[in-house]
Amino acid sequence: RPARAAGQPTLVNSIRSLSNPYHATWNKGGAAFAKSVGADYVTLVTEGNSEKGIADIKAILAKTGGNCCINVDPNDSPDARPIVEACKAAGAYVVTQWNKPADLHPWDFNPNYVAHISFSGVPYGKAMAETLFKAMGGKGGVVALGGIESNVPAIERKKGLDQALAANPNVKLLDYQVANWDANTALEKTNAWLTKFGDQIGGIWAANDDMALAAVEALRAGGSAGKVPVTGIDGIKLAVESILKKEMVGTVAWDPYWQGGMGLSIAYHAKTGGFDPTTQPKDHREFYGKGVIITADNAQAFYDSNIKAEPKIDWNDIWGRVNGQIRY
Amino acid sequence: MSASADEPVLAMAGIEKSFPGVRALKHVSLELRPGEVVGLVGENGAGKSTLMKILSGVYQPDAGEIRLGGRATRFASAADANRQGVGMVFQEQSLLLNLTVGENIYLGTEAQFTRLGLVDWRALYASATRQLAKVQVDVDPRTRAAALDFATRQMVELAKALTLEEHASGHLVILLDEPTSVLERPEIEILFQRVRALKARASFIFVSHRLSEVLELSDRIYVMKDGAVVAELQAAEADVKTLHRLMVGRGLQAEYYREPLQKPFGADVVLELDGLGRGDAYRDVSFKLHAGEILGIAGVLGSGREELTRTLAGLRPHDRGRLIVGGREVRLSTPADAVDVDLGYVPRERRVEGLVLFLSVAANITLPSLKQLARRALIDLGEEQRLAKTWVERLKVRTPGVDALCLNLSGGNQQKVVLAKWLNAKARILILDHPTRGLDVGAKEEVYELVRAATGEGVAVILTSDTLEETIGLSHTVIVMRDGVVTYRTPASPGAKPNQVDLIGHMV
Amino acid sequence: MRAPIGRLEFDRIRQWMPIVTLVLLIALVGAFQPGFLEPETLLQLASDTAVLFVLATGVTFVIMIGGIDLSIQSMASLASVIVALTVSRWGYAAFAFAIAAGILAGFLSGVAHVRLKVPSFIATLAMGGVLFSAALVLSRERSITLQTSERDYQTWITGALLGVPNVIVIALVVLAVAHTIQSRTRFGRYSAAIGAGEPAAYASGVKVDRQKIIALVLSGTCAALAGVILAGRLASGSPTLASELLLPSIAAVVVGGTAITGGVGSIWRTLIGALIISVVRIGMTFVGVDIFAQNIVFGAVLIIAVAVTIDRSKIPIVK
Amino acid sequence: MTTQALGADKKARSARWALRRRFAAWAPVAVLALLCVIIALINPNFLSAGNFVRIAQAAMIPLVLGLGATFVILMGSIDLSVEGVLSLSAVILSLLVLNGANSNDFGPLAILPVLLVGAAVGFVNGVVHVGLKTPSFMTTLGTWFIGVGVANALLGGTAVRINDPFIRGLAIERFLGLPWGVWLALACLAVAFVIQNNTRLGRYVYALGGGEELAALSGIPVARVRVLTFTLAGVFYAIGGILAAAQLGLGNSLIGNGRLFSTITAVVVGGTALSGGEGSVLQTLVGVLIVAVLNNGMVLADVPPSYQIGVQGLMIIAAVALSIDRNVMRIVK
Ligand SMILES: Nc1ncnc2c1ncn2[C@@H]1O[C@H](COP(=O)(O)OP(=O)(O)OP(=O)(O)O)[C@@H](O)[C@H]1O
Ligand SMILES: Nc1ncnc2c1ncn2[C@@H]1O[C@H](COP(=O)(O)OP(=O)(O)OP(=O)(O)O)[C@@H](O)[C@H]1O
Ligand SMILES: [Mg+2]
Ligand SMILES: [Mg+2]
Repeated sequence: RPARAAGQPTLVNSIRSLSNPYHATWNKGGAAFAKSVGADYVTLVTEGNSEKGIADIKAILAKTGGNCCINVDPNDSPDARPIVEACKAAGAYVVTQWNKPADLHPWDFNPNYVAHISFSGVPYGKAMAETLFKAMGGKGGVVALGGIESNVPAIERKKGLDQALAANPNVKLLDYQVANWDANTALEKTNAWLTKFGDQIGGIWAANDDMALAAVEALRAGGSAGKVPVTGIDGIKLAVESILKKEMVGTVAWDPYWQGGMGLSIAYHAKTGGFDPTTQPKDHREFYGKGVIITADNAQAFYDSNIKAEPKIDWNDIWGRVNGQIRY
Repeated sequence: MSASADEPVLAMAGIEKSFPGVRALKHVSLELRPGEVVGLVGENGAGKSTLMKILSGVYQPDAGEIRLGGRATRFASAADANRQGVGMVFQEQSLLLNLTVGENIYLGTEAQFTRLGLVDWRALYASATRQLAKVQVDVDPRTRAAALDFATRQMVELAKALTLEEHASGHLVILLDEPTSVLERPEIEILFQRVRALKARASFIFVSHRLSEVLELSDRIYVMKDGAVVAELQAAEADVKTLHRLMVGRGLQAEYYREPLQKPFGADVVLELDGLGRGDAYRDVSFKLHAGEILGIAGVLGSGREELTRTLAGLRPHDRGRLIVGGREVRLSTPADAVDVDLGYVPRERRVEGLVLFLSVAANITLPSLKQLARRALIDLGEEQRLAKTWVERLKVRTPGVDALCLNLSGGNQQKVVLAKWLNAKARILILDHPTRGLDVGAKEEVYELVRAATGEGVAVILTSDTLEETIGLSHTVIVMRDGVVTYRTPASPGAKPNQVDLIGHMV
Repeated sequence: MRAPIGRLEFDRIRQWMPIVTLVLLIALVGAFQPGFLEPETLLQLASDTAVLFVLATGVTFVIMIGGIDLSIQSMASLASVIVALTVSRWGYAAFAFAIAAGILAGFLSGVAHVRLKVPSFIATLAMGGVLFSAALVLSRERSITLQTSERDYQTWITGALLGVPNVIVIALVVLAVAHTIQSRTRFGRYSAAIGAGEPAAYASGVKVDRQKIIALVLSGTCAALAGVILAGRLASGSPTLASELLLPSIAAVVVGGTAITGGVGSIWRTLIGALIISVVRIGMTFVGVDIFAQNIVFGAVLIIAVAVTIDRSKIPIVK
Repeated sequence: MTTQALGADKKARSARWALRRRFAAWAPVAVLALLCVIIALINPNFLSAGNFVRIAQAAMIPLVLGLGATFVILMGSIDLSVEGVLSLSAVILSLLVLNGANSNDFGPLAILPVLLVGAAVGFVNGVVHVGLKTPSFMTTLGTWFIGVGVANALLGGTAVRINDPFIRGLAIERFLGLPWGVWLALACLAVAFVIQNNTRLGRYVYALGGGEELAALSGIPVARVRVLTFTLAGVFYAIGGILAAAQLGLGNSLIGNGRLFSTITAVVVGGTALSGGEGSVLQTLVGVLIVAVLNNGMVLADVPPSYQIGVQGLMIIAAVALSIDRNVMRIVK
């Protein structure tokens, strides 16, 4: 198929990899939206390699002659700039999520850089911490598993945790370890903790679900799964199931399905004249999305509506989940 | 296979073998009768090893027929040849140094000791001990091969070949490719005894550059030249001179060691050892070496002469006494230090320490003296080629070209490249560690000539050699070592050469 | 026994296999997507290969000598951090600092390798860890984006020279210099000798230890340069900026036909190797290979490519 | 006369060698002990029984992977397909046993096909490497990508929870205080040890590592040995995959992440030479323990996260530097 100058734009999702549940769901959302408008859909993966991610996007731009809408979760915040610049140069429309430099703004690249969506880690990191402390009865020691140190979300979520700790003097942070978002590492760290702190550990806070689930397994091997509360973030299937099994007490669902589809939808509508980005208020160009806090109370409901069934999302309700402008 | 006296055990007809750029064997035919020892002689590169390797299944012939016990056959692999009763002792050391002696002896034939897939090591080592006893080598088969000296390794290889006796039935063919080149006389005796003793069960092909040995052991002798068999004669009717003429194409010079060319050496001392010692290897060794002098060191294994040469090469620094090169006291803790003071080392282990086999001839020749070729930090490749070519010409190295890998040169030609390397580096002192090992008589003469020429220009030489004869013939001065100390020292100028017997007296 | 025509001819043909492979691959992708063959696409591809190539060049020196350098990716990241931290205050000197760090790191792992006799695999793996920690601490675990003013210092990387992106020019300079070092200097010759037969090289008076250190220093330098380029292209520095670049770099070297066991290889082979890797990767995006199939195709093509490119006549035994 | 002289001399030499080698073999153990002492001094909890169990748990997977890798490395080759095979087998296992994604429930039977898959990948490694004469480095790098790719395609990126009691039991149920997984790993060690010391394959692996041409001259079926060894390694990786799946209770194509370098590191730290011919599976056990203890101690000793990787690196250098015998390892690459 030759690169088409006009006609339906190609819809592109650029994500870290398809081997983690979070981005796999993201990809499903993207495919669903593309289907709803009958456009070609392409997935690009960075495999954690910034150079590759950017090169792939440039390749797509070249291939489609710029006639495409790109929804990208940059591998690392620096990547956003060259990506946006490339899209601007090629006349493609781009939406970024999660990572971007603070001084890179959509309105500086009108109209191509349509919007940046993020989820403030702070309030949700805090919310999870509080859920955890509640489950612990407001006192005791906690250990925390962090994500890759230079990642913005990792930093923000940790910040949220710290705030919650400040607010709950009876809860003590025994130790904070970096497990790179990775289950194997998390398992090792948790094991070491069980040695070091034994039953001082009243709860485990993890910056994402993969690490949280690993922590649960470490506990299980020690026979204390379900006794020590654990929280994660991301809202992947297994985490929600664990909440139902009372082995985890909370997680936050960003709804990657929505992220994957809506990011494209925003770019798509901007390109096809659905709305004019240049006239949009700043809180439509750089905004926080809504995350769903999942605890034992709403876990079942969320499971049935979002995981068992294909989520129903109105792709035209573009600003439905705007949750305030991003503050740096 | 039952073999009547006249019917050959092994017959090869019209064997052809070519390697990229080389026709190594040209229509070679050869016969081996029951209980016979056939000598095979020829210049370096004549094709002896190639022929042996074809017989032992390592190479496949391009053309020709091999008949074993009258039946046409082919050796698909070394293992296959082994099964059919053909065993070989390879020219280059072929023990695996990271395995034990016993493991080496039965490598590839452990099947006989394997029950339910598990190797019965006790049994294996037991019979390994028996094999070693055969060649009268007194080492524990559980020793790692790396711990053995060359001669012992060679004997182990022989023991390995002799295992055929045990597991192959019928009449055997055993190929010996220069098995004696690293052996001292006493060990050679043992080897020859074994061979004679085995004649009832096996026939041998014996390759060597020591013509006297060939005459001594063989019944019949084939002479090869440039990949073809040029003569076949009864050992009884042959002598060194005839063999030599057939091999080289010209007569053997009366003055083998070029003694007339031996000039009296200069007065100035280039190297002085003063009470030198290292560990329990050797102690208070003292001597002076003068410009143009050839100093031969005689001594049996363990006499310390090997370690001493390694010290002078910078591989085993001394820990006692003084070592003075060109007036400066030095400690050679790496070969680089030795090269810096113009010492050149021609090692025994040619293929390991002598040459980078996977580098071109030219690159090897210029390796130690690359500095001279560097113009503004860049190597002058044109000059390098020119140099390499002149050396290849001068030393008559048989090679497809100076860009060919040393890997593919025959043993003798490789040695010439090593010599070229140091002559090109303008070494003032040459440490010749068994320099003519594996060289054919022709090549040997050329080497002697080169050494003489070098000494004529004031290069001093320290020589340890395979044969006393050579040591005596070549040296101005001979010192004898035993158990780490110098036991005897004698001048060896032309006419006044010492005789072997009294040297041996001081060796053992 | 002269007249080596046969062999030399054959060698001459084999020499060209890597390039042939590369051209075939490009043609293949072009056949599916003519757009791929347009000059700007190819220029783009070339500039996206620059960093990979520079990294791979460094490793080539180490692999030639029979070792390996696993610290390059951390070194590159650290370099980017150093640039990002210092460029505002020191301007162009920042790049010098980064390169200096590369040289130092290479030297240290070199010394650890030869003096402590620790395998280069371990020495550089460990050095990689140290460098990564350093990057984390220096950057306070954040990725540092360059301000507009600071970005002006990067134009020598981001700019273009008569339509050719500067990164390509830089890469070509690296190619020229590295190739000269490798094929014309004593170090180059010594490293080949050590890689092909260390004992003989050693016994011929080659200062083995020194060559090994030089090789690692060169590798560190290239890694640092790669980091500098990355910092320019991504207008920032981050302790994870170069992550996932290690294996592709080594793969580039091997796909080019350099023996992982050392002794045989060259820089231009590495260049071809790096290009082959980029072409396959980008090519798959262009052709639109299903995302789930991409890893599989990539793996298969790598194997086939190396099967064609390595020159077995010079490689002892393929291990 | 002379022969006796020789004999004596040789006896002395070989005695020296034996000593030296024995030392070389034990040095890593000494290092390990030293490491334990240091950590115990910093944090006595290290010595708690519970912690030994956890170290055992942490070590079981690296050990099994290391065993496979050891054989390949002894042979002088390298195998990068660890993560590929591990992920693939974990994923396949998770899909065959009682799981959260489909209705399969083959229980323990599922292990067989998984092992076969591991063997198959290893076999392909060997055959391609030998057949196409491609360096093992590249061949296995390729199969690594392919393995992960297939695992990915099978699951479409999702993670599958494993509910099979038998599999989960490997990580949870205990016998004599240790999880069954640890016993399985030890069983693998025993098997590997026997293969290494008491079978022809084991000897041939060393022979190839010591010098391939020479091995061929002795009539060793080089190609077959290579293929067999890679196949064997594949099986060990598959077992590693089963244990990983059991430990995390799920199958996912990321499950192999980071396993390759930790595996090779453990092997090399144990003192097995990447150039081949020198080393053993027991040394790998020591290497694995050194690394596991290091990771464990890192946390117990309150090393700040950002410094951990660096400190670990330095410790590993120290460990190897202390345990390498410079005289045996003249040439170090
Ligand atoms: N593997 C090989 N590849 C290419 N050429 C080879 C190879 N092996 C031997 N040759 C060439 O074949 C010829 C015969 O070599 P061969 O080793 O048989 O000679 P030789 O009689 O054994 O010499 P020497 O007495 O020095 O051992 C030589 O010219 C050598 O260069
Ligand atoms: N016998 C040998 N064969 C091959 N290479 C060797 C040998 N001995 C040493 N080398 C190489 O040379 C390098 C230096 O050798 P060696 O360790 O003997 O010198 P050094 O200890 O570095 O210097 P010094 O002995 O003066 O302190 C080593 O890295 C090793 O690779
Ligand atoms: Mg020969
Ligand atoms: Mg030393």
